[in-house]
Amino acid sequence: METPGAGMMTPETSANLSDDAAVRIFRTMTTIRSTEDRIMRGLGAGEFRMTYYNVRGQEAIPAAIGEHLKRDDYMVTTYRGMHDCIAKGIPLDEMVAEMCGKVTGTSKGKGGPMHLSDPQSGLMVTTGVVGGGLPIAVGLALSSQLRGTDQVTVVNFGDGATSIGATHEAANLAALWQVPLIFVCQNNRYGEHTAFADYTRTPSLAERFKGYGMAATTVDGNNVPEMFEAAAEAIGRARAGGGPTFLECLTYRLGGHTFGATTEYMDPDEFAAAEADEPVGNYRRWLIETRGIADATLAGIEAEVTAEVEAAVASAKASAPPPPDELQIDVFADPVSVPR
Amino acid sequence: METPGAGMMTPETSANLSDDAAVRIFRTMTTIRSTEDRIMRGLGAGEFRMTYYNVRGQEAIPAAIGEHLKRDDYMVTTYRGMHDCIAKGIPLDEMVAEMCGKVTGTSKGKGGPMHLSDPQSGLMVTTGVVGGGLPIAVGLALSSQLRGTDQVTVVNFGDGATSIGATHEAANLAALWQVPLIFVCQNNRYGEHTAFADYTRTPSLAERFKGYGMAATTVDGNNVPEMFEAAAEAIGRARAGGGPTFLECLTYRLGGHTFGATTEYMDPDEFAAAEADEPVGNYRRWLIETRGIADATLAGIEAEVTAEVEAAVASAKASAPPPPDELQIDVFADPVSVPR
Amino acid sequence: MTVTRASEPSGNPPVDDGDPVHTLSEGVNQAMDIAMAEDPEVFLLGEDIEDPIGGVMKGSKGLSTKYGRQRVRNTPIAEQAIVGTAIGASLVGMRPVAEVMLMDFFAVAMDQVANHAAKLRYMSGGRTHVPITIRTSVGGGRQFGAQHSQSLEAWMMHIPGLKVAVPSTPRDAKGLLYSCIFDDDPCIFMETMSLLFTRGPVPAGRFALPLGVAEVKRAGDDVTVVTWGWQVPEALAAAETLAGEGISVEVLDLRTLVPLDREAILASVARTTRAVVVHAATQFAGPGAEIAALISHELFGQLSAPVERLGAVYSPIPYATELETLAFPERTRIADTIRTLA
Amino acid sequence: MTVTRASEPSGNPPVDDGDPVHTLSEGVNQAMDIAMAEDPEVFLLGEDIEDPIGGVMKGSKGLSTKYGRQRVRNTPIAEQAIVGTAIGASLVGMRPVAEVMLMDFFAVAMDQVANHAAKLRYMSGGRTHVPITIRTSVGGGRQFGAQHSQSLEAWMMHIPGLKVAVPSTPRDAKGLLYSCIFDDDPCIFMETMSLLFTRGPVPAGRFALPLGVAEVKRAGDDVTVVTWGWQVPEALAAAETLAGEGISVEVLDLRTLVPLDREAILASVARTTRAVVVHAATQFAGPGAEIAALISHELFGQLSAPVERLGAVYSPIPYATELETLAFPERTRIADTIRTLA
Ligand SMILES: Cc1ncc(C[n+]2csc(CCOP(=O)(O)OP(=O)(O)O)c2C)c(N)n1
Ligand SMILES: Cc1ncc(C[n+]2csc(CCOP(=O)(O)OP(=O)(O)O)c2C)c(N)n1
Ligand SMILES: [Mg+2]
Ligand SMILES: [Mg+2]
Repeated sequence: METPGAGMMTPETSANLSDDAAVRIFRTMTTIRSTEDRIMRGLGAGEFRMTYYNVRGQEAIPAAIGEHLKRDDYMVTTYRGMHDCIAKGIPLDEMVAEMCGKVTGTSKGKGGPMHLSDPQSGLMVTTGVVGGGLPIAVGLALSSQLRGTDQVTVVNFGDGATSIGATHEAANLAALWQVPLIFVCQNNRYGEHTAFADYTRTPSLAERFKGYGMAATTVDGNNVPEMFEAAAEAIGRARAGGGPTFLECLTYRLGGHTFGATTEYMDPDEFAAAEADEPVGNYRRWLIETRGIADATLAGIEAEVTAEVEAAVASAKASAPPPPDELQIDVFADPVSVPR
Repeated sequence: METPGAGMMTPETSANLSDDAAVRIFRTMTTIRSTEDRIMRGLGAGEFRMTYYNVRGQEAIPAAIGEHLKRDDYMVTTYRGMHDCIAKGIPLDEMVAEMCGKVTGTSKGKGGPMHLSDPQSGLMVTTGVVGGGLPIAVGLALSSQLRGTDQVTVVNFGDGATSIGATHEAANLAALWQVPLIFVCQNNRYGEHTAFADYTRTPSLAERFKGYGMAATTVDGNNVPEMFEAAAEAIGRARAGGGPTFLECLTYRLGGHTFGATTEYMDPDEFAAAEADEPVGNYRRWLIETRGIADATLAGIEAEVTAEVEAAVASAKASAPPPPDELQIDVFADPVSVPR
Repeated sequence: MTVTRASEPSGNPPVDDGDPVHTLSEGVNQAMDIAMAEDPEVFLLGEDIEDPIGGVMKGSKGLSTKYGRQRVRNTPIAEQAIVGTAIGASLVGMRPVAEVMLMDFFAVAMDQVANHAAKLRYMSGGRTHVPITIRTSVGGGRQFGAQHSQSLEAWMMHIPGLKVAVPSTPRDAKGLLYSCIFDDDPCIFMETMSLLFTRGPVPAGRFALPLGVAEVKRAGDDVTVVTWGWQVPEALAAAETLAGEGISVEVLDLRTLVPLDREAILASVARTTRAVVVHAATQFAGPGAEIAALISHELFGQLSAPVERLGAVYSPIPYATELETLAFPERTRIADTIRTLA
Repeated sequence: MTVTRASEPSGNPPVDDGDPVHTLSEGVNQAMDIAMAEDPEVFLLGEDIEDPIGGVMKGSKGLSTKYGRQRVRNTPIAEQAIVGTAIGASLVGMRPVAEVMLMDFFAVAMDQVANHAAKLRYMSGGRTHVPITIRTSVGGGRQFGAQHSQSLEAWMMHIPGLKVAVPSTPRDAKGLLYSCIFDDDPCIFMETMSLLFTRGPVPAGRFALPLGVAEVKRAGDDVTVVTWGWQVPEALAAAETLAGEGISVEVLDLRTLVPLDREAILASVARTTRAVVVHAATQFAGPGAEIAALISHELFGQLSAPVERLGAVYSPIPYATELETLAFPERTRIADTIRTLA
């Protein structure tokens, strides 16, 4: 495979990316990375328990997209969506608390890591069903169109999700109605334990999605400036009423399907190459070498972020589990509707 | 729209179509047409009752395909599939009896017009669920691949069925596994009461299906020689292990969604043009004028067919409804498994 | 039709036979029309729902003409997209009314219905909720065959988070649908095809019926028939026949299965001490099982006879009329069953 | 574990504690291995079922290596295609074993399951049939959240034409799966995750258990617990506790829900006169409702107490352990319920 991120060193691709924006993106990527590192450390040490879907390697995608989103724009993501949630601005402490099943979590501990949502920050749905979020995203985008706002909706999903029916139905309908929706396919090369070439003969997902009559492009999802430009174009088009875009963001899953899962089916050389070129470190180098950002500035951000993450974990750990009487709350608005 | 069938007058398109084959195709098309005419007459006169899905205008597609199929090839179709069933060779009397809910029907009257099937003639499934037949067809085709036979499977479905998830999942899997399957999309321009352009922005279905990594072409489904050639190529490729093909067969539904249903949403000029160019009469003229087949030969076939159809209707009418004790037979192989 | 107000704590208005007469389909249409006029956030989506068709069962007739194609939207044949789109718009406060043409086709969309619509409020700890209504026609008794004749309310009842309404009269259809549209949780609204064009009084203007309130469609003392939808008129016909034989039958129309009017069921059966649960859904592991188990449990020792159930036989629905009429309950078999109890 | 042969008319072989010990997952694996060795028409398809993964729950471990990737086939993430492909191949005599990774994901494939697999034999008047097996893992009790913890056997039971097997021991898993694979109708085979790695004796070599034959997993005289799958060990633990209190509990493991061993249920409860139906599925409109209604009806007047039901509470399954443990039945609540009867 061509290594994602490799093209990043060409400065001309970063024309519209201001230093401020570049640094904000770095902060987001760093927050994602250090939250993951901290969670994995905690899991390893038995400090807390959860099924954790690692996002290492995919940080650049939501960080670059997030730079173009407003708080009231909508986002839908999947179980492997912690990076998306962070980029959309879910409060870190509430997010970690939810992943740990605590009452201060975004869902009072009743949803868990696969069901993070926080309408306040525009993160509307996290689903555990492959493809399940896409039709819902069409509806979120339609609401903006019907209400005449300039909000956009971003729906994140994996490469493997392109094989399932819901994805197809959503793409056709979004294109038909020209809703302001960006399909962000995070192509990390694997669907659970199956490689791309083992589940489709499609040469290019972007080409396939053009078939619905919508704009579609393939972008290096580990290349921040490229991701930034592609997101700007797609989101700009959607805001302007130009309809949906499919973005195939090439990246690589730097881990197994979940924390602790085997990687034996992954090509070791490919994995090593991707790890050597991992986006956070890569981007950090680029900021210093190409953009002339001071190492100290970045180090300062890293220190702040580490402290924020530590604080979030501490507050999650200090928080209580949901009380028993929460069991049948939130089934219906009206508890008396619950059958006895 | 360009009128289907219009291109048929060019003789060079019929190089491989022998006179015998051309006449057999005429007989099939005539059988389809006269069965439909007879059923509609019977329905109009209250002679029998059923929900009838008219096939007028789509006769050429299965007639031309059928010429390339062997009895042990498999076919799957939809509620609007009487023409496909006839072309695949379902006994006419059993088919009509089933449509009338009689015990001599293919399903003893328990399936009805939407569920015609006769494994003996290779007609494996008729489904009433849009898109439902396609995944099943992949399995039929896979069985031939696994068993190493040269059988092919043909799955018929409408243009509207291309919007539903099952169709997408089947296309991706068929291409991945290179099964001997021909996707026959009978594009009659309407999904129930909705026109093509009102349910998708896809410029070309054939282009869209190429996205799965399979051969795909658009063909004039009302042009017998063209249909014959396209089917030959697709079926030949499948038999030779070359994998699936998507055939978008352009045609026109010369009626409402069902017998007696409104056509008010259909463009009257378009409808009139298609009717003026309807495939059976059109093909008959072509056989005489371009292929020099004697009118008397065709008239003789028409007379025979009319008699066959009349006999089938008569035997269906003479047949009894299924007896009450059939109610819970065929639920399981073993009646004792049926819960009381 | 006798109507008691006993089972109507929430002030369920009485039937006024002076009300204008309409079909059940017109009742549905009125509820949507009024909801759309009252609230710009209400919109409709589904297959062939725009004029001139106005829905294959005519439920939305005239509404695209009146409110425009922005608010009455034809869709591709894609039920997952239809339901999912409704869910998404509802998450931000709109009130979509989606149509799934036939209940059998829910089978392609159950992930959106059961794993998303039903669960999002809970999975988000109440931060989001899904105020959608999904209308669907229910076949049966019309020779539509095995894939177009299923009553699948049991699937819906079993999934926590879904409300289920099944009107049996034009009046109930209007009042229940209006309440479903403005309910803050997902509602499955079942329109029985064989009742869609039956006529009855429908209150003019804004009219709401509370969800979870059964109605005694006929009062009686000897046996309670608990039923809904299609089987209500069948049960009423059986009751009429049996009245002539001196058997007094109460017909309780549940109208909604979730919420379930437990009190109305138990109050009636406690009085009659005999119950038959009748529905068009398959009897085995069907909706009637829950109700029969409930009655048998709560009224243990107070019943004069076992609770009988009458649902569709255990088989796919056959096509031939001669068999299909044997597959579903109907007035004569209901009457026969009641006789064995009384 | 006491085993009576009373409920085993079809010569269900006894447990021989000398049998080699394996996990339930190994029992599943052995059944498929033997079936594939015996019949070249048996093949497997599903997500990640090939080695080195061998299925995310390891059920097919080693089989792609042994039989090749023609007969053990990884698929895209497309459950409609997985089930539909199995159906198609089965129509012409093959015996596919499809895997749907988790039962919750049946929601995307119910059209193939309920409208096609279940109905094709009937709709074709017996000219075709669908000898497929669909294996699926069932979550619950593992903090997988609302979309990965559902037991949906009630959906399957309610659709005429589907058989449903739910083993609770490695031995039953092997014997039942083998029978499902060679059964001529569609079988849903549920593998309870929390039991997959429990160990027990498994007969070596070819081993079949008849479908539709319940097994008394523990004999008793005072109360019958009717249960299956996950809840069997919970019920046995409760029975053990109660034995110490002088309450003799019979634990009847249904093993299959369709066919339903009605005789075994009624025979046991007729003797004990008290019954509790326990399952992991949601209690409301759940599988236990059918069984409770059946017992209450058939043994009317012969019961010493109302039939109790214990299923999952009416709510999506919560994530936090502290709540999830309250959502499902378990030994202590089962024991408490039994005490109220005895
Ligand atoms: C409908 C459905 N089928 C199967 C699964 C099990 N599953 C969970 S994640 C996953 C792989 C998804 O791959 P991809 O879409 O590429 O996303 P990634 O995990 O790589 O981010 C599968 C098969 C599921 N959650 N939903
Ligand atoms: C899943 C599903 N949704 C809706 C329907 C109702 N329906 C029956 S036929 C039809 C139109 C199908 O159009 P097309 O695929 O073009 O086939 P045609 O009728 O034109 O042959 C619809 C929507 C159905 N049968 N199945
Ligand atoms: Mg992936
Ligand atoms: Mg069409």
